[in-house]
Amino acid sequence: MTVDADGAVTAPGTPAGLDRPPGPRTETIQLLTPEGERVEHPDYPLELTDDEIKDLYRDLVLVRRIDTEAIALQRQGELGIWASLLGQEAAQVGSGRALGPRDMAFPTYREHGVAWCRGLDPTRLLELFRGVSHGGWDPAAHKFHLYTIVIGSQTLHATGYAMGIQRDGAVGEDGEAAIVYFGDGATSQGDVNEAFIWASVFNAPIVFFCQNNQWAISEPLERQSRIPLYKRASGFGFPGLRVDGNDVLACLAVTRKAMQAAREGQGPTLIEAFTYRMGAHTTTDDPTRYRLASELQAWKLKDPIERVKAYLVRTGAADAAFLEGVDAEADDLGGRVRQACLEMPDPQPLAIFENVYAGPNALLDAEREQYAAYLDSFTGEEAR
Amino acid sequence: MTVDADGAVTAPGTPAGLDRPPGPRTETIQLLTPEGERVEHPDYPLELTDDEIKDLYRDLVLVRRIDTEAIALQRQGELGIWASLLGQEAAQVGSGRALGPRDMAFPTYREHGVAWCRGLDPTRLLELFRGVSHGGWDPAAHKFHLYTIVIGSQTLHATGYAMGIQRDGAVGEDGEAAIVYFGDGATSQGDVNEAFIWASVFNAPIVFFCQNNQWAISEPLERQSRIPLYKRASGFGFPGLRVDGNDVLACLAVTRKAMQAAREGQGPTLIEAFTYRMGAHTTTDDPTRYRLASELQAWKLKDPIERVKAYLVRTGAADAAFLEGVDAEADDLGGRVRQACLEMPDPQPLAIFENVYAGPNALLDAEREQYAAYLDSFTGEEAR
Amino acid sequence: MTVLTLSKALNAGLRKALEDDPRVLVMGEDVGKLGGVFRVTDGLQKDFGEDRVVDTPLAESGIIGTAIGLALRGYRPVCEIQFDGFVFPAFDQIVSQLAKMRLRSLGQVTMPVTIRIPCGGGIGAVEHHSESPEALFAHTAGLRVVACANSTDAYAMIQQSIRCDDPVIFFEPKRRYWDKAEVDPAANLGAALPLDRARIVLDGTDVTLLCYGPMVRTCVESAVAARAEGRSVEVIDLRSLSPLDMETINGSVRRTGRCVVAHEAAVTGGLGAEIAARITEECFYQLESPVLRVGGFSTPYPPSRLEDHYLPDLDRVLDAVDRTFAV
Amino acid sequence: MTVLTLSKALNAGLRKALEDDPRVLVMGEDVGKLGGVFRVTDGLQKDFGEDRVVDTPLAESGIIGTAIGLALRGYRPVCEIQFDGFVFPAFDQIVSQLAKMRLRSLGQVTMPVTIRIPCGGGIGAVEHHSESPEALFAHTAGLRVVACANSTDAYAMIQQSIRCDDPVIFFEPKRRYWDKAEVDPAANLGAALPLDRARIVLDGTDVTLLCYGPMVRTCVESAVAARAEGRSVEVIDLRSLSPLDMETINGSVRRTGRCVVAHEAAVTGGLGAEIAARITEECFYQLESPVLRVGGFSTPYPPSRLEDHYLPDLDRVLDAVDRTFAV
Ligand SMILES: Cc1ncc(C[n+]2csc(CCOP(=O)(O)OP(=O)(O)O)c2C)c(N)n1
Ligand SMILES: Cc1ncc(C[n+]2csc(CCOP(=O)(O)OP(=O)(O)O)c2C)c(N)n1
Ligand SMILES: [Mg+2]
Ligand SMILES: [Mg+2]
Repeated sequence: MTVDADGAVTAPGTPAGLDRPPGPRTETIQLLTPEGERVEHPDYPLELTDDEIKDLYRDLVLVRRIDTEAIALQRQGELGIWASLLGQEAAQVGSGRALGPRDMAFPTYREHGVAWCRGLDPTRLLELFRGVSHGGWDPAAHKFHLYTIVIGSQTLHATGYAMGIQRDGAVGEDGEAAIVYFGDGATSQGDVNEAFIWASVFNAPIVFFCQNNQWAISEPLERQSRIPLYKRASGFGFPGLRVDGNDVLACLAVTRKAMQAAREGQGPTLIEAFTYRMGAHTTTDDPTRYRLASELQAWKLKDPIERVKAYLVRTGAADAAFLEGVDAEADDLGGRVRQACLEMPDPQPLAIFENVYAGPNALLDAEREQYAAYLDSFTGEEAR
Repeated sequence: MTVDADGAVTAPGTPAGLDRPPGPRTETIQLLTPEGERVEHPDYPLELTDDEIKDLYRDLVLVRRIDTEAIALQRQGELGIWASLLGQEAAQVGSGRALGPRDMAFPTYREHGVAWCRGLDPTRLLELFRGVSHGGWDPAAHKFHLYTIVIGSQTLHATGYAMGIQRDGAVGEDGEAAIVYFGDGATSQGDVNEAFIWASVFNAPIVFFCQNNQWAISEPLERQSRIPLYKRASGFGFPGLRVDGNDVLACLAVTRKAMQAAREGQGPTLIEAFTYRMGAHTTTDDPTRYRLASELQAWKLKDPIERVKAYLVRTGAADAAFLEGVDAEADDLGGRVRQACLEMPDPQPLAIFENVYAGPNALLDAEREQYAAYLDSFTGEEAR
Repeated sequence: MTVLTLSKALNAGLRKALEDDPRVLVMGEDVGKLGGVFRVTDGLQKDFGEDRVVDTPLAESGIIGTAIGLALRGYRPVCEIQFDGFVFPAFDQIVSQLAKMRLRSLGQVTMPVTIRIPCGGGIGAVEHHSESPEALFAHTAGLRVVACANSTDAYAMIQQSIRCDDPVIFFEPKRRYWDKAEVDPAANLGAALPLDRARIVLDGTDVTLLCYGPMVRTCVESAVAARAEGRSVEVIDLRSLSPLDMETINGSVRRTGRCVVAHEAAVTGGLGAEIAARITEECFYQLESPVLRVGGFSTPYPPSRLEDHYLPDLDRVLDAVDRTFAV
Repeated sequence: MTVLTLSKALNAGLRKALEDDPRVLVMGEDVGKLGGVFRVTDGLQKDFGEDRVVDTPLAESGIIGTAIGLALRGYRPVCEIQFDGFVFPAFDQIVSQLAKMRLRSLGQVTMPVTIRIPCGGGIGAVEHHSESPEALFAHTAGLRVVACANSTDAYAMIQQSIRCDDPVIFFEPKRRYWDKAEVDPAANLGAALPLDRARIVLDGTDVTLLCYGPMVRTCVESAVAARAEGRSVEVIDLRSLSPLDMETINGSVRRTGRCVVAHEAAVTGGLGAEIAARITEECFYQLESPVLRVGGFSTPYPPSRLEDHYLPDLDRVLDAVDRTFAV
């Protein structure tokens, strides 16, 4: 089924201008309604067993639990800041579960759900937000790149990586692809548009996954585009589409198809996952300054988890025991995340000088020595 | 009439991908065929008197003559470099003559024809290429901004200027607009795409005039885009169109309409003038390294001047006396340009320190004094 | 006279500038309803409208590039870069366009663009939110670079920058946004210390301590501590980083014979290098010991749990001061 | 042994690197059929194919950004920036991504990206084609910055840079592209002077003259002229601009007691500041006079008819050398 977009942000219609017929209405791909009804889309058939849907539900709940715990940890001063994914679980789990083990994902700073799907221990995410490292995981280990904070930069990294896939001859039947995540605000950055150009010119195996959560901190979508974002791709000559970002099934189906197309050598796709940032931009943000509570209320009705739960309960696929089991697992996970955070050691002062260069660097080595001596000049052991 | 693009570069068709119907064939707006036949286009009616067409012819010839002379001057060592507009006269004169006195134009380094239409003395252009100044004219005097060499930067300046027009309340019936020139290569720069975003988001009164001369130095269009460039605009939500860039009438008509739309508050338009760089990129370039002579031959048949001449002669609008008169005027102009170049004084050494800051700058003032004393330490007068 | 935080003083200065001159615009990401992430532009859009306090797309090159265009049209844009680490996408527009436009036009074009950059560390932030890129701009001819260190200066300097016909890179000391000092909104701007002058904030006779922005408070505290140990430290707030006020600097160093420069940026290639080199050239025979530099290490800014080690604190400044005597 | 121009030596070095390691890529604007505007990549695409010698879209941020991605996939990209003045659109990717990726990953990610930048003036070019931005990169931790000055070094250094696991900003002295010197393609790269070492190119006893890139030839000529006047000038080609080889530098200055640093970039905030400050810190009591700097003025690079005034020439270098004796 194809439904009209009914989010807070709609296409302002065709801008006044020359010789352009009014465009078609925005189409949003949906497979599971907010009420939990399964609907079909001719281009995105999706066959999932009940168990598979239950697994997705579990992912959604666990990922939200990680987020909730992290927010709490930040409030208690254990994290410096946290970027909540509240409301975006389906977009992240749906797309994340569409990836194969050899695909490579490039996140922003908010893709905790994708990290989860890639198998990265969620406690590793905390290092950055606690200020213990600037990331610190090995991108190759889980095929999940480091978080990137400078808006849009990672889109070029992902495109270059995809060009590497091509050079490795890893495009084709059993091919690999890259996926890069970015927000609605990011679409205004030069880098993101350059990535569109490079990907299309080189027909690189990449999926551009834009989570349009309708806000870039306090800036509404209208500050970034006057037409729906998925249409941006057409200007660069590759397909773009909009999916209900709160529908985990649709996100899964759409990303699967786009990734497979990329792997097979059909080049890039832009997916706009239309969703909503239900929380603050980060824990330091105060959204009441710039948006209405009613907007949030409206989006609560489209909650990505509730609709899967409704589906599972209505169809009888899940019973109370299952739901309780997931909740219990979530609590365990929350506890584990909390504990790992509290136990996380501070880095040693001299770690400042590590990992800046691959080889020795006379200047830096001298600085390290000097600073070590300086620290020793206080209490010796203690300061170091 | 709408003709199919038949240039060396064609749309590679719809890229393989998801859910996209094959697009329509590229349409190029044309009002005067290469054979000099006047054709009509329903959306671009153009009523010109014979005298007006003769004026355009004169512009084209004179502008080419400036270019020829400058190339010769460079060969003789009088200019450091020259960026030839050969082949692009119609795009520049057509669009340049569409501007009103209050419109503001932002050129690259190749818009000698636009400079001419804006009334800037062509000898002023030589300063930059001779190395006497970095530009040196007053942009406000002729509403023609300084040449910009860093590819694409000026598109943002023009967009900001257009936002200034809005803030001045100068949009409307008697409104003003900006036009910015850039090449096919420039469309790959982040800045140009950011300009598209800003212009569309703020609905700024601006026309983006892309001279697609099919080469960015040695890079063919395929390195910048896999679909026709005018389509880029659709991804940003404003109209884009392609015009025969070697057809001065069509360039005039489409630019007029787009400028008028911008002035009236209908926002930006992207015009792709499909043309060909008939010369080298600059006088230091050697195009035989990267393109075939046959391509150039094919484009010679579409020469922007010949077709106007053919039209004027066939219709009897111009006689031999007129044509000879224009040629004589061109020779005069060439001579004047040459003489001005040869007579152009070198700047004084201490000019290095001028015009860096608006007010006094203690550090720079001290440097100037020191250097003056240093120069004096040689022969006094002579060096300074 | 009223006591304001540095953030509020900037807000008051911007408000004054917007009131005084209809050509002044404020633009940047989140400067409108949100009032900026540090609330420096709080309330301005409400009072001056969306056309003068412009929420922009998320694109720094676009912010500076369009500001240049607005300046060409006669406006005086004040651009906010949300954090120091996000000025780099705009670097090309700043160094190749903004800084060079006047010369390119042989003085016929004026570029009164102010670029506000909250800078420096010490607020426990994540990567890219604690940078000190001033040396990059001070090496770029055509720009003026200033740094305010307190509310009093902030209020005057932001207005002076906006009135200045040259582009000004205006650094705001992030971790001092909440420090308070007196501001006199009634005072005549013409009476304020010129934008290109340094200020001696603490007189001293034994050693000159040069600093700017967030380090001024640290250095004053160090000087107070040193005084307790019998060492008289003269503290100078440079305020103008380009051009440097060498008259004030040299005057002090010639008196004291010793000098330390402190900044948060990496010492290697930092502004302290220029200052030290220049002082040495101009005061070599009055120097009792080499000018010493104290600042960040030659590493990227570390994760926040290590930033107290990276940032020069009272002890590290004092250590450097001591070393100028350790001959 | 064969005599090659600097441009051809780089070409030979790139060719060798492409042959030695299938993971090496060359990428940039016009590097393919055209062979680059300076012909440094001439013939490489023909021999190694379009996948390894990649003509890119016209977007410098894209060049560096995708090179980072290619490096993440295990490649060793060598990016060409067509001219010095066009590196700024890529500045963000270089300083915030390329330079910091290793630290961000706690050493688990390696960024063997080489960025070739033809730099400096003296070729009669228009604006933006004669810049010397090395100080900006030398102030950025995580990068290595080198400058070659002759064919011999060019051939070895480009290969060393490509083999280096750190990102290297590789400056090529534009106006020396056509200078010739001997290159030994058979020599073992391991025997070459390490990438981070300076080289004494002319021994001397009275004063140390530090330089790099295009200024090396000028400085050698100055030293020869000075010798005729009875002054013995030691000329050091720094080669590595970050890190600086302070061992070699200090060793020389301690012997001579005097020092001049010469570069094309503006003196204010230039690399000479760092060098002068560091030497002064480390050799203060051996210095007979202050380290002097000679270089560009604190102005944008001027139009080419004035560049002979802007660029330090033999006379200006000699003047600075003389001034170190004028006590
Ligand atoms: C280049 C750059 N400019 C500014 C910022 C500050 N900033 C952090 S997040 C953000 C908004 C991003 O919005 P969006 O792309 O929609 O992603 P979201 O946060 O909504 O997931 C901004 C402006 C930044 N990180 N990088
Ligand atoms: C940012 C930047 N990168 C590289 C260059 C070098 N360069 C000068 S012109 C040019 C090609 C421009 O192609 P296009 O935009 O098509 O304009 P054309 O020269 O064909 O008119 C290049 C790469 C530059 N001037 N600026
Ligand atoms: Mg968003
Ligand atoms: Mg072109």
